Amino acid sequence: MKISNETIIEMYEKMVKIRKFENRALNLFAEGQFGGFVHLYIGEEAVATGVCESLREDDFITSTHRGHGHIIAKGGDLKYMMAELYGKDTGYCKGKGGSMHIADATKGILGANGIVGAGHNIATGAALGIQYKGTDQVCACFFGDASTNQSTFHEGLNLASTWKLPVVFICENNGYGISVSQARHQNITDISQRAVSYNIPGITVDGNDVFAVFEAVSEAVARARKGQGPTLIECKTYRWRGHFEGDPTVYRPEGELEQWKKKDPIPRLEKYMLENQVMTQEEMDKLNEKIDALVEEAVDFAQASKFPDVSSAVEDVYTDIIEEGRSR
Amino acid sequence: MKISNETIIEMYEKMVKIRKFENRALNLFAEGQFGGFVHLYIGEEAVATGVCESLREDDFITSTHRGHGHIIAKGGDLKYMMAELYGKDTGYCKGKGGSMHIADATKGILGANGIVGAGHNIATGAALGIQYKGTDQVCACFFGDASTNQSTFHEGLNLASTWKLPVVFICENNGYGISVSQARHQNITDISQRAVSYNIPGITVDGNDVFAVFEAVSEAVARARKGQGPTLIECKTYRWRGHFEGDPTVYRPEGELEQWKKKDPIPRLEKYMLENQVMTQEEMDKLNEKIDALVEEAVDFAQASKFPDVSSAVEDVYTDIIEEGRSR
Amino acid sequence: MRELTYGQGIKEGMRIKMLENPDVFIFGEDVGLFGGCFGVTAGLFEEFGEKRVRDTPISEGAIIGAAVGAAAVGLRPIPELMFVDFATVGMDQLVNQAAKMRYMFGGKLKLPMVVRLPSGGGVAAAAQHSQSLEAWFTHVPGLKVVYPSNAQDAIGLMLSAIDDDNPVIYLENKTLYAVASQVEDEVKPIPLGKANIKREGSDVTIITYGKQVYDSLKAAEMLEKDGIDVEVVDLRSLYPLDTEAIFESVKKTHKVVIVSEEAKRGSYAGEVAAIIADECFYECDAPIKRVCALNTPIPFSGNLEAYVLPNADDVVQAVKSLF
Amino acid sequence: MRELTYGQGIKEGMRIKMLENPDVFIFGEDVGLFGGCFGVTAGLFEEFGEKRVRDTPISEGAIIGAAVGAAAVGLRPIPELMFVDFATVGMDQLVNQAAKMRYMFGGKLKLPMVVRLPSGGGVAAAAQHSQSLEAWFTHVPGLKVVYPSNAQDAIGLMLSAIDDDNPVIYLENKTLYAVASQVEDEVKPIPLGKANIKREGSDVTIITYGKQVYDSLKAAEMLEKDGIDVEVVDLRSLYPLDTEAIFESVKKTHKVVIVSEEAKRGSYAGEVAAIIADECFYECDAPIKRVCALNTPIPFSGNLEAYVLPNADDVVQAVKSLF
Ligand SMILES: Cc1ncc(C[n+]2csc(CCOP(=O)(O)OP(=O)(O)O)c2C)c(N)n1
Ligand SMILES: Cc1ncc(C[n+]2csc(CCOP(=O)(O)OP(=O)(O)O)c2C)c(N)n1
Ligand SMILES: [Mg+2]
Ligand SMILES: [Mg+2]
Repeated sequence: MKISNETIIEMYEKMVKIRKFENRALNLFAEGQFGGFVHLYIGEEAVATGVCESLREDDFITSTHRGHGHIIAKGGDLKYMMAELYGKDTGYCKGKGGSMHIADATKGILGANGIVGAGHNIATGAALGIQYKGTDQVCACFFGDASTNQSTFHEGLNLASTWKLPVVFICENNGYGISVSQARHQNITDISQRAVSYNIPGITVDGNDVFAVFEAVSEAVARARKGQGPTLIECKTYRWRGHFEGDPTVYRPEGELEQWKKKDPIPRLEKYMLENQVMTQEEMDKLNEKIDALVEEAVDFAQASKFPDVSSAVEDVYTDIIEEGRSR
Repeated sequence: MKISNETIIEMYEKMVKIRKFENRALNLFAEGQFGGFVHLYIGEEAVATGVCESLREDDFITSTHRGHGHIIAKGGDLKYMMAELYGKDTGYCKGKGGSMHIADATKGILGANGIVGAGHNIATGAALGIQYKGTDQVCACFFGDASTNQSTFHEGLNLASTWKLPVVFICENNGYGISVSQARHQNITDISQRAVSYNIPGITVDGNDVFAVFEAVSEAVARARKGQGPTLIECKTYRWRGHFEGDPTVYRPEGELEQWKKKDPIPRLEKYMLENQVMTQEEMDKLNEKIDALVEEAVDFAQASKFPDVSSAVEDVYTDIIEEGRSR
Repeated sequence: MRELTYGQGIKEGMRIKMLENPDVFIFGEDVGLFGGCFGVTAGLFEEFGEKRVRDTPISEGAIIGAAVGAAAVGLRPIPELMFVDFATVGMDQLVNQAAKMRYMFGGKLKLPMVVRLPSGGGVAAAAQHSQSLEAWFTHVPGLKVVYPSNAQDAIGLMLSAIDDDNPVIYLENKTLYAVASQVEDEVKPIPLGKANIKREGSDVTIITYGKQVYDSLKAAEMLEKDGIDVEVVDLRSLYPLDTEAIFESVKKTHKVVIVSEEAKRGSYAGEVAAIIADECFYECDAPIKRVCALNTPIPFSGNLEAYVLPNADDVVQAVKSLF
Repeated sequence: MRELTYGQGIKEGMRIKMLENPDVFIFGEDVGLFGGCFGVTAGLFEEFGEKRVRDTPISEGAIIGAAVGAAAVGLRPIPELMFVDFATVGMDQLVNQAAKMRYMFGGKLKLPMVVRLPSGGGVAAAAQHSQSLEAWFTHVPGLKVVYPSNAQDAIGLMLSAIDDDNPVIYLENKTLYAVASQVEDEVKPIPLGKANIKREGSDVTIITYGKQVYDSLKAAEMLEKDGIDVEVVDLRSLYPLDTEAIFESVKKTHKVVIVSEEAKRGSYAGEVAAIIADECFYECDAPIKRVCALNTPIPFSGNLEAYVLPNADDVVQAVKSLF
């Protein structure tokens, strides 16, 4: 598959954006600038990027608790994301959602989700909606290795395969569900094998190779658009940080993280771009600076924004009913 | 595998017992002798029989809404079963359960169940209990083809395979979940394929061939007893009656039932027994009469029994609390 | 006027909206050719085809979850579960997704969906097929909950529920499906949150809904003979709740009995009692009574089930205890 | 006496029984080496080994369902879900299996299991990790429900819960895990169904449990300055419920405020109010008040969450409204 330079640069930009956003969030959280559960995507950038680059703007995604990367790759705005981490009024969810619930319907982002596995059925439902309306959109569904043991994985893939729905299931196999390694949470090594249960294509790719992800997903997306049904794609990768910020990661074998850091998807792509004259070092540096500025702009925006007025707490439960507040 | 004549005769007896019990229940229900949801096992007798014949008395089973056959095959007493269908005080559940909830802990029968798929996790839990206690018992889990789309199928098989629990999963593939044919409820033909998702043995057998069932399950039971974990066994069969008594079965293609009636597991076994001198026709006739008498005895017992006193309605919710009754 | 059964009413409500709006569609277990476990969708498959009346595999989580996804991308699904008891399997999708998504996302999404859930006992279906679980749903911010008692309300509430941009739990009592009643030729939508005074009276207010409307009306007739003049309020909509109608009635009668088929402990009937005990306390001159099912699972045997479920006699007794 | 945190109390209760009875064991997500999401099981894995403190895959249905199966064959499992919010995923196993099996089977089986469910908000965990769902569990015949507020009760209730032959829902408030309190050297089992009078008073009764015990005691102190003498009842056990203790207190004070962290609509607090409004009506001389969370999902942002959850000021205001 020939991938255009434009596409490669776009992917590079997304990956760096994710990395820098996450690194900044990490520091801000450590400084106590905001609280809550924050699950970072560092190390896994090639997955979200390769997937979302295969999608159109009018396609949908469902995300997870570890959603920042997916949202950035699908076109989410760093400002509104950062403001949401801060719980500010200007955030994507007006401060009601926080890190685990960022959504942007205008970009087809059906939301991060705090329930492990919730996306499997929601993505399937979105794909049902697409099929019903007869458009050629698709929905990509992100989920972790450990979520493939959840009830919803089976429910969603079964329904999607039975009805040949346009959904692409993306398993981000980072080897762990919190502290439990894959070998201890399931009896298989390649999760793509589970495609057999639904008689759909299942494929395992190197999740740190953005080209491999992009190619596999592009093919699956093409199948889905043509009405040929879902695909299960497993991307093997690794999370560099703890499960959430604050996790002491006692469960990691010594040296494991270091091994994976050597497979960092970003320098790997940089090397390719330099070798193949996709970008010069100078251009890359410039792009990095631009992204640094974007991230700082996001932080400034978030910090300058106001916390939501408490009166807003009783809004948005329904489209038409505003609940009673504390004043009563 | 050499199967002794004694075993063959025992299996024949069980199959006939199930058939005659079910046919009698069918008539009694049609007469309006009792109500509720009654799901009959006619046509599928070889499955329950082949499975339970592979088990010891101290092994466990979980059953389904279509449980009569499983319970008879595991040694349930027709009298208490029939009394339960009538909702009588002498029934297995003192009239509280009815057809869908018959259980007999003394025989390892962990209960019929009205929730499709409930057995997958309960059987897995029983197997966890067995492994924990370190005995060499096993648990057999019965379930239908359509239940393999339920969340619990995946949860149960995943846990059982991960922990190598002594459970044998028995899929009774009768081609339908109520009115929905297998081709319309899942994208696969052989459900045994789903074993791949858990890296356990999966095998499909002719569910109308009691020997085939017995052999496959015996092997799986032996594996389980040795600590080698679960097996998924799919038994292809067919239910002769509607999903429940009263179902007009509009969804059946013409001729389908007739085709399957030709594969009736009972005459098939009779033919084998005669050809191989396991039993003479006379002996078989005698056995059939004996079973007729047993079934009639069960009906008499049920009819002669009393309905439970209403005061018992508030008992058995807890081991120690009796709830308030209507008198309050 | 014409006569329709409750089941036909539910169907008519769906059918009207399906004819009107191509985004409305039905799916669930055996809703197609089979016509639904209780026959409610019978004929719709033939009329609208498989695209709009679709059989699903047995996975309640997928049914509700797919409805959430489809609603999120702009459709108006009507998922059906066969029995409310099976909501336990799709509870996450209902409670953590459907009910909360709009709020979590800062109001930037709407989720129009109507979840049909056949409820209640009385058909010898035993503990796992006979529950009344309205108390769970009414406890969940983000859900609306309706429970019609007759064909006309079934239609009117269905029309409003389908038009609503929020998830609506539409509870149906399975013993009422075959019960016929008079229906206007052209039924108008009944706004969610409007109770219906089924019988005016001055001595005591019975607040109820669903099947217990009939038991309560029967009890009212029996009590009339004893000179007790009973007002019967059919809530129809459990959330939003028509507290205005309730308070008005209590202000008139000063005595309340709440009747529902739920297990009494933790019942929705208790919520109604609690609201009155707070906001209408000084209007009450007698204990606020609840008549509910006993605190047991529903037993199979007919006489046990009849004993556990509330009936008109129980209502009569409760009312009399206030005089 | 010694000082223990609430989390340590929960652990001590489990540890005592694990030492005493080899049939008691723990499983759940990350309960092993990781020590549990809130650190409650920390050290137990090292002490008892993987057989008795077992990490599970992420499938709440399998966790509860396996507990049911294991209990049915004679063990005494303690399954843990990370957050009560995830009970939605194992709801069928809890409600249709664990709670009903004994009854459906005519009393011929017992199911001893303790399901640990961390509850409540206040940690900026947003809508899907902050709920209080006791109203659901207390509505289900066949379940017992406890909710300790301090280390000593945590131990005592755990000892009784593990010894109980029925499924017990053991709710824990996650903001209390690190709160230390005095504990007797040897803690005795606390029978399920016994409330605890945390503060005696004569003017008004506050009925509460869990975290709101602290808010209520704080409110009582504030009210003392206004000359209102508050009695605070910590229910500890939500089912069975100590109605005797409640009625006795109401007979003394004639005024009641019920405080809980649940969404107000359909709350367990409402059930308590309903019981009083029926069985103790004539003893009340003022509206029965509830102080609960607002009827919204729990929002993320700190100030919104604080506004939605009830606090001592809200309790003070509710109490004052009665005078
Ligand atoms: C239903 C449910 N169960 C448990 C959790 C707690 N939890 C949050 S993330 C997580 C691990 C998820 O692992 P995986 O799916 O592999 O995704 P990863 O975190 O590795 O990206 C767990 C157990 C949850 N949020 N929802
Ligand atoms: C959770 C749940 N969903 C739906 C039902 C309704 N129901 C009862 S049996 C059945 C079909 C089951 O099909 P299968 O598993 O193939 O078993 P079979 O009846 O064919 O033996 C359905 C949908 C149920 N009892 N429980
Ligand atoms: Mg993972
Ligand atoms: Mg079947």
